[in-house]
Amino acid sequence: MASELTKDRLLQAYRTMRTIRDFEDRLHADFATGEIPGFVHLYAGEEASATGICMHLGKDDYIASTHRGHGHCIAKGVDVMGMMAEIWGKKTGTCRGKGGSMHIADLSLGMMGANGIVGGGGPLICGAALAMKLRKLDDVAICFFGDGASNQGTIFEALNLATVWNLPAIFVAENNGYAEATSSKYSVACDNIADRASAFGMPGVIVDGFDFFAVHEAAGEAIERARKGGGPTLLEVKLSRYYGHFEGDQQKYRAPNEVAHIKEAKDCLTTFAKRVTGAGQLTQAELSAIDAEVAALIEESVRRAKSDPKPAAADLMTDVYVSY
Amino acid sequence: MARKITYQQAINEALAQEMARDSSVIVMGEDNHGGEGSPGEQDAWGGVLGVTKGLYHKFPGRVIDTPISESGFIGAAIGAATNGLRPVAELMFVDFMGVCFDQIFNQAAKFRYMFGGKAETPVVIRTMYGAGFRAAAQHSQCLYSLFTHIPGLKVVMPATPYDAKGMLIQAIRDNDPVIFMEHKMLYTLEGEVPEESYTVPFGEANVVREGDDITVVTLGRMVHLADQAAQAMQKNGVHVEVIDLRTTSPLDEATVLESVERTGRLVVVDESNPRCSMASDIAGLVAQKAFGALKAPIEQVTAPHVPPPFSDALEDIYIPTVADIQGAIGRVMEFRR
Amino acid sequence: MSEITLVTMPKWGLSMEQGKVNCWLKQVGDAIKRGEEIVEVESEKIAGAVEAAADGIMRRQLAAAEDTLPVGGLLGVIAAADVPDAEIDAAVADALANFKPLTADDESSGASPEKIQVGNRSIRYLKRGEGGTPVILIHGFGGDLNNWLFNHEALANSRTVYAVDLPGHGESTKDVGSGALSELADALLCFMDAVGVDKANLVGHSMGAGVAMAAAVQAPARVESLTLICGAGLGAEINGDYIQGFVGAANRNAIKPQLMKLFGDASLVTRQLVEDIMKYKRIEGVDAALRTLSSALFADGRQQSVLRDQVAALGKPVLIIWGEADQIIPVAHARAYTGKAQVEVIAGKGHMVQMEAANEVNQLIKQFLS
Amino acid sequence: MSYSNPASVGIIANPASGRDIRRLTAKATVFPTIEKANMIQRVLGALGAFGVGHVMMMPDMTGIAAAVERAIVAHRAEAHIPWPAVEFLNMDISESVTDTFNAVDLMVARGVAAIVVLGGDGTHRAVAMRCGDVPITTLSTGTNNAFPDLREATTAGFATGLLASGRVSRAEATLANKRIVVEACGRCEVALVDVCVTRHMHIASRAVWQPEALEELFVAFAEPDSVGLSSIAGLLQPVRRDEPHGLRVRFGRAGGSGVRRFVAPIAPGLLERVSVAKHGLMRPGERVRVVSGAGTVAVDGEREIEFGRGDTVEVMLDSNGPRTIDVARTLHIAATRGLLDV
Repeated sequence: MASELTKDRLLQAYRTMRTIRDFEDRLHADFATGEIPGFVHLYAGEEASATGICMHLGKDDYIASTHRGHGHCIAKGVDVMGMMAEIWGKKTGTCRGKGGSMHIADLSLGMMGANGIVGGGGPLICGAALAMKLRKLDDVAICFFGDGASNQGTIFEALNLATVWNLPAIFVAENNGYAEATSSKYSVACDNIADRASAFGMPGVIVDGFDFFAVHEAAGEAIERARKGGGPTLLEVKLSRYYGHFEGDQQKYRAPNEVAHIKEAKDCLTTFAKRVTGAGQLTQAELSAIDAEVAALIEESVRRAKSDPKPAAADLMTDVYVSY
Repeated sequence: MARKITYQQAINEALAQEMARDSSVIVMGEDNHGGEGSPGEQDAWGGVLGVTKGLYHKFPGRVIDTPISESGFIGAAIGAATNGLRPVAELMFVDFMGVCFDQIFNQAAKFRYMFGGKAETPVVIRTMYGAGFRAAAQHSQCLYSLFTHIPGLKVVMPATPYDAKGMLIQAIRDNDPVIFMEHKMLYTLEGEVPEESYTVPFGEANVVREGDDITVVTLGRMVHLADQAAQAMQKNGVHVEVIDLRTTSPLDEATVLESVERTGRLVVVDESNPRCSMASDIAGLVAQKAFGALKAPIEQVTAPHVPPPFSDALEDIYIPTVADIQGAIGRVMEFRR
Repeated sequence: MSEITLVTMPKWGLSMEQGKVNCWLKQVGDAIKRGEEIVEVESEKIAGAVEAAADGIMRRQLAAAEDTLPVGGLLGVIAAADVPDAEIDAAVADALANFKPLTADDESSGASPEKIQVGNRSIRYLKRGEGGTPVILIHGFGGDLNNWLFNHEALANSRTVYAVDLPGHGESTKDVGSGALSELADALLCFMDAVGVDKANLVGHSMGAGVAMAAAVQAPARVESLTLICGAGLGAEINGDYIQGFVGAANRNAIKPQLMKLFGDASLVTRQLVEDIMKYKRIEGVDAALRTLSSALFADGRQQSVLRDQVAALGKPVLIIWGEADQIIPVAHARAYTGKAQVEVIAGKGHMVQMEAANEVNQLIKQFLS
Repeated sequence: MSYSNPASVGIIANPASGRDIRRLTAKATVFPTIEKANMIQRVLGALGAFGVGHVMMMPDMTGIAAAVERAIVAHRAEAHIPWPAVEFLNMDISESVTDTFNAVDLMVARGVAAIVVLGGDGTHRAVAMRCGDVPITTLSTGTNNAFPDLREATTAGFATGLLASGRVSRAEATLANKRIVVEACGRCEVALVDVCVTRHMHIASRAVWQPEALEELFVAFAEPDSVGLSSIAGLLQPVRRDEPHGLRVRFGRAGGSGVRRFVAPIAPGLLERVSVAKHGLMRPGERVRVVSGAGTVAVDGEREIEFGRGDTVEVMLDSNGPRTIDVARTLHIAATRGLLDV
């Protein structure tokens, strides 16, 4: 079986999902005060996807993310302190204050970057995967993209290349139902993004993105297959975002109780906790301990981000080229 | 003294030498070998004009043909460059940048800055440019100024076989994304090229001809036309300094400014369209930084602001000529306040 | 017609296809002695003077200053005073009518450099002429066989003359090993084995003179004579700034002031010469070779191998030629040789004296060898 | 011959079928939304040919209903044999199995003559739990099902039309089916094909494809030519759908004493070695208690119930499965009696 979920792994899964949730909830609150600059797109609600997938990955595996990238970063192991500082525009940030929320990256961890261009990551992931294949590594490269990006030509080109070159690449379509303010029911002609897989000669799978276990298992199979040289997979994860497209979006395009209903019925953290405690795998006390640790971590990250220095004027001119 | 080979052979040799030297160098593009998946011959083409011919058999598995899918494979080359390879991707005609520019200017060019200096993207995008092939509006443009506009890209356009080899080797070893522009009319140009490997540094213009009367700044194929014009002017006693920029990013401002400070006169020759061009850029640079030295208005010799036409009758007047350049030199020399 | 001598555009080096007349040094009507410089011409790479091939009067000048002529093109006519004008005009007409510019085929049929495997290295050399004990021309630090452009053909009219690219130079393999003179001398001796030369007259310039001396010390029986031009190995002093500047220069602007130190007349440093040096320096392995050589031979701005006493002890015939204005190795070294030697110092010329005063140097060497 | 105005027919097409992890772990087909909509159009054409005037259809949010709606407009424009009026049921959509339950409840309440089901074993199971004695026409969407027919929708619609129009009687056109009822942790589920106790701790992606996870298997019928878990039983001892009993299979460890090893197609294209310790008949009405550690119960190939150590799992076979239309027999009757003459 692809990857056994031992107690430690279950704790790790919960910690990751909780960290993402608290990170995003905190940004939501802080953004409202006007202190955080720029565009911020929050991942709250989708935690099971990033977590269930990235738990199969090591630092040499690559992921390409989206504008809604905080969850992928955290799940891939990017330092939370650095991320928070980056989003606050500080020199201590992951990208020294030059990237911001939409461009957090850490190539040393295989995190190719959140991406401000919808669908921008597909071709890049093909390249990372091509490098793995030519270098005879058993790493995999994962492209996270949304239902909006699923209609971009770059994604079609990348899906085609991945099969043509039989790449160790997984395309994870995180279908949260809305591309900005437009429903995927309108914009995705075939409704199920996974259906497009057959046209590109790869398996297409739909998985419940609220269910960590479902995502983890399906991703495990796809990743193992890719590592063995079995080729690419299109994994459609059906999920929902709790907050707007960006912070400040009032989400008037959604049904009045849509988000509340989803939170009530499907929330990935709640269902995960219920399942693992119900099955006797973890205790509520263990989960509560993680909750407390994560809360402290996020609090500390904000405290530091607020007090850390901004980049100096001279930093404007650096890091354009390796040498020029 | 050294052996003479063509511009095209020089590029092929640079690729072969770098691929032999460094196993992380790969070549990819549309029909870079040709015949992939077909019942016939492999390496059937070796590139649309045969520039990469022979590499396929020399370096098994490292010359990769791609679908006609520029966003996909140019992006893949960029992605591979972040993961240990040094891809040389071929964008067959620079005009095709329209279908993959995002991957070049929003991804490759930005990684290093956006990621706080932690990314290196050693990718080379080789691309063919320029008019003269009767290839019309979508296969004849120069477009280097569009790339030059983007911080994070290096943009180079060798004018000679010698520079083609040395600058391509430099481009492959360079750790930044490099747009390597090859003028299609230069492929058959012969010139002395050392057999050994060497690099020509970026940001160093080539003074093709020294002279103290007037400076002609040019690039790419126009270097040869400008030099012919200069040679002809010499008979009239006008000593023209011809500067081949070689790279537009980085730009060797010092050589241009030093020359104009000395000559006081400038003609810029650029095969591209005139608006927001290298011609206007160089003219602006000199007007700003060497204004005091100027004895006459700057002249620009460029294509007109129209797309490259098809008919030879039109294309021949679209492309700047030696006579155009001589005319401009003459006007600048004759200028009196 | 034997008393009519045509002066034509010379061919200095294989790549020269045309030359420009800089200025006439003799005017129509001037009496001229054989070997005298009569006109200064300039190729892309170098400027130099054309010497008279015969005694006589300058009867015609067919090219004016600033004119560019193909190689072989008629520059002027020298003839005795009593040759009628009509005969001279006929000769000119004949020459102009029958002139054919050199084609690529002619070039390839002429002497062209070859490469030979010597140990682990490929050594490039150019052989001209036939007969006698061969002469081997050995260039200096950072140079190559083209440094002998104005000498090679002149010296080869009656004997076999080789010009070589030392390891690390020209188109020879760039590996210089330890960089010691003895190692370069070894390579030279092995080259002689490879081309079947048992014994040779060695003509060395600068570092090449040091190599020649080291070869004589290592294998005295294989060296007939030594011609040392602005030679290394005769004393400790050397212009360390030049060496460092040459090695360190990464672009045209940095190398040019260094190259200007090589000539008495700095205007001889043409754009093309600078470009050629930069092309050489960009070749893979050259930088490492130059650094190895400079630290092995010229560490701290001092010559590390002074061989003059050892060479003096051999008692070989030695000719020492120096440019009086040499800024690289002090002209005082010319007189510092402790053995018996013919010493010639040429006024106004610099380190590249064999180029700047080619005719004079050629005459000295020819006389010395005969 | 004249017939009374035919009753309505229901159509349930499961939007989720044909996309689960078996696309990845096996060689199961992706079954596209558009093809489901195409199948429905073929059914509508056949029903229309028999004068069925009204069809109730379950709505969905993945585009099946939308595609059918578009097709209806296009068909009307072409206007040859009319299709039945299609009513999309007015109901909330939860994008879960609840939608199927609600739709079937509405169809049954409004007296449909039959329900055409497009889906896999799981869809048919869900319909069977609510359809009572309304007969169902089974259509497999995909390659990995044991219960529904893998057949062309046109002929299935044909047979359904013959039944709905009264040309062939319910007694002649339909068959009874067995089922297995499973109770565990206070939950009760119904299987049409098989119930499998597995060692998987979590429901996760539902499908079962790893032979080492199998503990015990109960099947209502066992066809050696089927695919899925029931094929294991079929290859041990075939049991027809019309036989009263089922089969029980206990898995063992490879190399254990008396353990049989053989290859079975447990998913499309997935031929795995299975190790069977023993097997025996399962009598109707007999309650069987499974003793096991923690794990999950898979019903018709999908993990549905997680149970812990000490929880009990009980299964029982009965003959209260749904009535299904026998397409081959119905059309055979129609042919031999000339029911298709116009």
